[in-house]
Amino acid sequence: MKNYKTIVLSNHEISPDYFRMRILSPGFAAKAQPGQFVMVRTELMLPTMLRRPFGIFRVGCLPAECDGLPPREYMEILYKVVGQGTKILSELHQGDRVELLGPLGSGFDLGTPGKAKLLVGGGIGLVPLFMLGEALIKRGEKVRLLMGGRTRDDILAVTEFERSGVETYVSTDDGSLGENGLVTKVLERKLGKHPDAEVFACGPTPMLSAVANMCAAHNVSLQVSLEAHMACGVGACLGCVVKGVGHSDSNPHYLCTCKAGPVFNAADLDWGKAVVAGSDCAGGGCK
Amino acid sequence: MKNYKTIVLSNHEISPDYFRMRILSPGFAAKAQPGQFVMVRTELMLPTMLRRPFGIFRVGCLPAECDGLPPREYMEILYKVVGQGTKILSELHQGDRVELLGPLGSGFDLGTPGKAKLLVGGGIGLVPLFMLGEALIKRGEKVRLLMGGRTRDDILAVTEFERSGVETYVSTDDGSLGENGLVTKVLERKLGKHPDAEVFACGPTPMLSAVANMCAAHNVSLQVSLEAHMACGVGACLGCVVKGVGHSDSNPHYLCTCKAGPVFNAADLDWGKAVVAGSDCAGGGCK
Amino acid sequence: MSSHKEKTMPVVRPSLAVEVAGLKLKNPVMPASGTFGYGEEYAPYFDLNRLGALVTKGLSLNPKAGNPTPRIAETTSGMLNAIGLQNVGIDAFVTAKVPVYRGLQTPVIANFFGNTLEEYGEVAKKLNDVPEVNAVELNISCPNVKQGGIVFGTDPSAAAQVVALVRKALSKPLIVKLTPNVTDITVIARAVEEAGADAISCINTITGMAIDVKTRQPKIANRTGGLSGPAIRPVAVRMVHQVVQAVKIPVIGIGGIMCAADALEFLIVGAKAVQVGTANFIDPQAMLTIIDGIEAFLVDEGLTDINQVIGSLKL
Amino acid sequence: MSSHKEKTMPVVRPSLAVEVAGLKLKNPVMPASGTFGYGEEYAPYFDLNRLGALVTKGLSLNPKAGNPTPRIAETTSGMLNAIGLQNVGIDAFVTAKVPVYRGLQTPVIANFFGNTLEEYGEVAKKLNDVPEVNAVELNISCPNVKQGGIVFGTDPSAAAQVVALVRKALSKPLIVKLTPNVTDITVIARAVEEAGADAISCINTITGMAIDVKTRQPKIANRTGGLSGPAIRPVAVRMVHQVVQAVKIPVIGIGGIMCAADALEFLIVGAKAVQVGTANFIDPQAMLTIIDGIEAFLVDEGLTDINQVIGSLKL
Ligand SMILES: Cc1cc2nc3c(=O)[nH]c(=O)nc-3n(C[C@H](O)[C@H](O)[C@H](O)COP(=O)(O)OP(=O)(O)OC[C@H]3O[C@@H](n4cnc5c(N)ncnc54)[C@H](O)[C@@H]3O)c2cc1C
Ligand SMILES: Cc1cc2nc3c(=O)[nH]c(=O)nc-3n(C[C@H](O)[C@H](O)[C@H](O)COP(=O)(O)OP(=O)(O)OC[C@H]3O[C@@H](n4cnc5c(N)ncnc54)[C@H](O)[C@@H]3O)c2cc1C
Ligand SMILES: Cc1cc2nc3c(=O)[nH]c(=O)nc-3n(C[C@H](O)[C@H](O)[C@H](O)COP(=O)(O)O)c2cc1C
Ligand SMILES: Cc1cc2nc3c(=O)[nH]c(=O)nc-3n(C[C@H](O)[C@H](O)[C@H](O)COP(=O)(O)O)c2cc1C
Ligand code: FES
Ligand code: FES
Repeated sequence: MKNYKTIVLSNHEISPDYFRMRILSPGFAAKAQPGQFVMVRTELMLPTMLRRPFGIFRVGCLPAECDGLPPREYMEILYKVVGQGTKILSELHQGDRVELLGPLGSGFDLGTPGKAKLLVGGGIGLVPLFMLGEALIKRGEKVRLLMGGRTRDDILAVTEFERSGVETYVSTDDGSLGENGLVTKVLERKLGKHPDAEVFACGPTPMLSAVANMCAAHNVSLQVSLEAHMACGVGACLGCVVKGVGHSDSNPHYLCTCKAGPVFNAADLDWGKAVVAGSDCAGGGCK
Repeated sequence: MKNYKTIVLSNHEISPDYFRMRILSPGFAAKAQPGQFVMVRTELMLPTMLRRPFGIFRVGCLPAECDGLPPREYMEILYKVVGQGTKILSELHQGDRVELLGPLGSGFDLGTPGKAKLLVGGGIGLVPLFMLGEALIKRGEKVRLLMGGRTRDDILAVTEFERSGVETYVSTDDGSLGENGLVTKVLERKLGKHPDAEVFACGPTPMLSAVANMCAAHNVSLQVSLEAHMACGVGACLGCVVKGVGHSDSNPHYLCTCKAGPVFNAADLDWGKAVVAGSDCAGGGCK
Repeated sequence: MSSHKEKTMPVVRPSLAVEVAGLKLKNPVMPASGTFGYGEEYAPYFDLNRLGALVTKGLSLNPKAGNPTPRIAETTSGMLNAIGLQNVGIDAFVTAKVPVYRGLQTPVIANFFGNTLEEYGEVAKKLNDVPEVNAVELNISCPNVKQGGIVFGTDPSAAAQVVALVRKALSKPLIVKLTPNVTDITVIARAVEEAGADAISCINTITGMAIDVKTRQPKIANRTGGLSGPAIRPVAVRMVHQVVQAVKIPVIGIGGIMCAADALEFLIVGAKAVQVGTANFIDPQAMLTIIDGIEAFLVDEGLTDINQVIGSLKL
Repeated sequence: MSSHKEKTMPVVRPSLAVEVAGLKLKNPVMPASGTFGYGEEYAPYFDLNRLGALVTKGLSLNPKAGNPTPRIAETTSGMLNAIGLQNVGIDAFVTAKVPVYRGLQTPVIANFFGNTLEEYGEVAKKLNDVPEVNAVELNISCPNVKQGGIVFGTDPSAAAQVVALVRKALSKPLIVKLTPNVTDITVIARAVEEAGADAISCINTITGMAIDVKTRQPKIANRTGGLSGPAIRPVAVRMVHQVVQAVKIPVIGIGGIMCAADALEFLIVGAKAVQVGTANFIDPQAMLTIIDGIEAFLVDEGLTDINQVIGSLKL
């Protein structure tokens, strides 16, 4: 982990309100584990001053032959514009200066070799699954991505998963792309076929709860990647805690999403209460 | 006066730390009087949220034949980077969005036709004098610009004044361009030659005080353009006042720089005390 | 999708009208005293009739010179001011400014203060006789003037005393404006309510200071000044929330409102109206944008009346 | 010009060393409690020995769970937090965290609080026995905990009582941290000075609130939280200035420091040292940049010692 004072290599809208930003980051790739995240801010000090957390989508290297410049290592984030901070990020251009803190947190455990791997992504939740898929494929695993979204615009980067060797199953709530229905419907079916599967999920809280219930019912292991409001990203502010299993008001057990997570074993979390409180905070704010 | 939500047409460094910004402003030229000013901010809300006041340097129109686009009316500011606000302005590019409030304030009175016109500019203080020179030349007057600066880098746009028909006399404190010495030395000489002259001055406070003393001694009329810290620019906040003649603590007489000024008859001001208090505020601040 | 939404939008526009202390306002947005001059300064930028009300610069018995300069300094997302309540005085106000209000279709609220208890009373009496002034806002909270509001606004009994005195001198709605520079604002709020205030407005500026590190001098001549702007909004929302819980009279929320969402925060915690201050300097049309934004919010949320938002806080 | 200047720069680097309540600090910059964990969290980003001192997260007698989530929300140039003083408790601190401090070349200041007077005393006694802890910072000011500091920090006699008690239990330097949520901070400052404080640090966060306009709920579960960050700096500078005038013991300035110039504002009004809080979140190396920036300022100004800047305010 390191604080990169670096620049944007590219920043494009890939679907309405979804952007993909490539950031110059020498030495980053070697350290980044699937499921880890970064904290990003613009160099310019803004009234929205806190860094924003984003999953690491992928890492790579722009080869010299592309444009004659020396090879450049980069990392990429995929993000949805939901509030002021992401709005401002979406307006950055190639060459604009950003600061990147990371890689942070603890990522996915690759699980038991040979067991079927089911990755479940809801909308922008697919982000941390790409590098996970790559790592599992590299280990020779059979990897399936069940990708859900409200509508076709929320289905991102599926061909990229396929190119890396992941089998993908798309579903949308409105049937505008792939199967009609919730991603959990697809998961239920797959769990039927692969009773020994290991599941890795990231997406909105209601989806994660449903997936957790389903995996518990099927008695399969589940790792989830969570979101929480963060200030520091390094375990110092204690702003990002989630309730661990056994948590109660009298005997509290909190875990830092930024350090113990963002990836948790579902079994370690207290799913009784909403794990992630009040995550709908995209509302309001000056334009 | 109007609030333009508009864009930057160009923004270049013309001398170390001095920038020239051209802003799209349809209909502005027809209303702008020599000596008036504008309040500028970036569209993005920044922690430096107040608008910054700048003199109107010149107005014009980019003709269609330049690039095939329709003709575009613009106004220009010339500014020195002294603090955070001007730093951020200096980093804007063509097409970046800015807001421009103006033209504001009351400008120069063109004086009595036929009397010799001496414009005295100190550094960035030359800004409001360009349109004044143009207007006087148009009326058939003989106009001389005495332009002073600390060093050659502080002498700006002199050839532009000459092209408009103004006779220019440059002096620098270190002799690196033009005459060696203060601009007031040149003024003293000119006042000797033109005892009926009318003087128009803009520059740092010590220069203005010296010019005011000199003009009083020679009994020639003087108009000065002042600076003050401003919040609103329209006479609403009362932040920008200067002491009028006859001001005393018991019988105060304050004038708004943004409304009664920025151009004042020197005779209306209280030169006993510093007219403009504490104008050295470029210090400090995060980078 | 959104164009489809627009087509099915109700033709009836939502109602923004609110009532504060007997004043009927067409919408809950008005300028904060001292940031909008006497109104005329902003008349070139929009039709003042669009405002819920107009609030004047603070008035005193005699003309007041205010503080030496510099009077303002910018801070991070805020500004300090120590204008020192410069104003033309109540008599010049009546002869020079009030005539402008005659054609106005929006209520005028005169903000005022005094250096002594008696002065407060005298200004109140004079304002009571001006028909163009529909209500008064009593400033017991300005931190800039040494002999001024500070004593009254930070002490519950002094606050009650001045409010009671003014109350007697007035037959118009009386809004009392509170200072945030206190340990417990609810104590002061209850004191002024009991003393006869018809409404409370809060907050005034928070006392602050900024230093020019090169010259080692305070950035404003008065040394300290009042902090305003978006920096103080969370403090203002908290205090308005507290005061709404503490009193029965209506509360007008003030502090750092820059956009419609900011205004809505105050309305949601229970303010019946809001005042916009520093934002006017940054965008002379800020209040129009806020009014339009509140209306758009109601439409988006499928609401028909702003009163459905006021006090809708879910705890 | 500037390159010429550099050539004639003195080879001797200016001294940044200060002394606060008997602690010798190599420079006046330290983290603010609760924003730097126990120190180890930021160790990967720089050598902690560069700091003037290290200040721990607030400690209590028993482990403390803190508040429900969300605990933080961003506001304009500031943030609200209601962590609720979650901490491992004094015993776990001693066994798990203190060993890390053994090799450290910089003094460790343990911040602590209690829910009752007795608890304050007990924690103080325990801290007195930990040799790795060079001084303590007594938090009587946290606005987040209902039974916590708020009572002590806003009432002069309660503040004096807890300080006197802790003073008795301790033979180490005692820094008392004040809350800004009071009408007159100098009253509290004098009370804690008389009760035996060796130094004062201020300010803690200002109580604030933010509302999610869509859900109509407070943005943090605890409803209100403490406002920190550059938004509050002018209030902090003002209060530090006031406290410096009011007491003879040294003052540590806290509140919204983001860069060297901000830190210098506090030093110029008379703070002997500063604490940096929220800035650590925005830039984990903020304190290094500030230390280097203060040194650069001294060089630029031709000064040789930071003590030439402390209290250099010109009025
Ligand atoms: C570990 C982690 C990984 C994430 N990965 C991605 C990703 O790959 N792509 C993506 O689009 N989004 C991701 N998010 C969510 C993303 O951080 C938020 O959408 C973003 O911070 C919103 O910022 P804003 O200023 O646009 O919204 P605003 O609502 O204006 O933000 C206000 C404050 O709330 C915080 N906040 C708001 N929503 C969230 C949220 N859902 N999670 C955490 N903090 C939030 C912001 O960080 C900010 O401090 C991730 C969050 C976490 C914790
Ligand atoms: C009527 C008028 C016309 C001006 N014309 C020009 C011009 O043509 N070119 C030019 O370069 N400058 C001009 N100035 C000065 C210019 O406004 C300041 O240099 C600029 O505001 C500094 O902003 P900053 O953020 O970089 O500096 P900072 O010092 O960081 O600014 C902090 C605050 O102080 C105010 N401030 C700082 N210096 C001044 C100053 N000298 N005058 C007024 N306010 C100040 C800023 O507006 C801001 O509110 C003019 C000022 C006035 C009042
Ligand atoms: C320049 C300026 C002048 C002010 N003058 C007055 C005044 O005369 N009377 C008063 O009651 N409040 C005065 N205030 C306080 C504002 O009315 C308002 O309470 C405060 O600025 C907070 O709101 P804001 O953050 O929206 O600016 C003034 C504020 C500013 C910035
Ligand atoms: C997340 C967070 C946690 C904090 N925890 C504590 C604490 O445990 N004890 C304490 O005395 N102050 C605590 N504070 C207050 C800070 O130490 C500091 O006084 C305040 O944040 C103002 O400084 P800043 O503006 O530089 O952040 C905390 C502040 C924040 C933001
Ligand atoms: S974000 Fe600060 S502890 Fe996790
Ligand atoms: S700048 Fe507001 S009155 Fe002049």
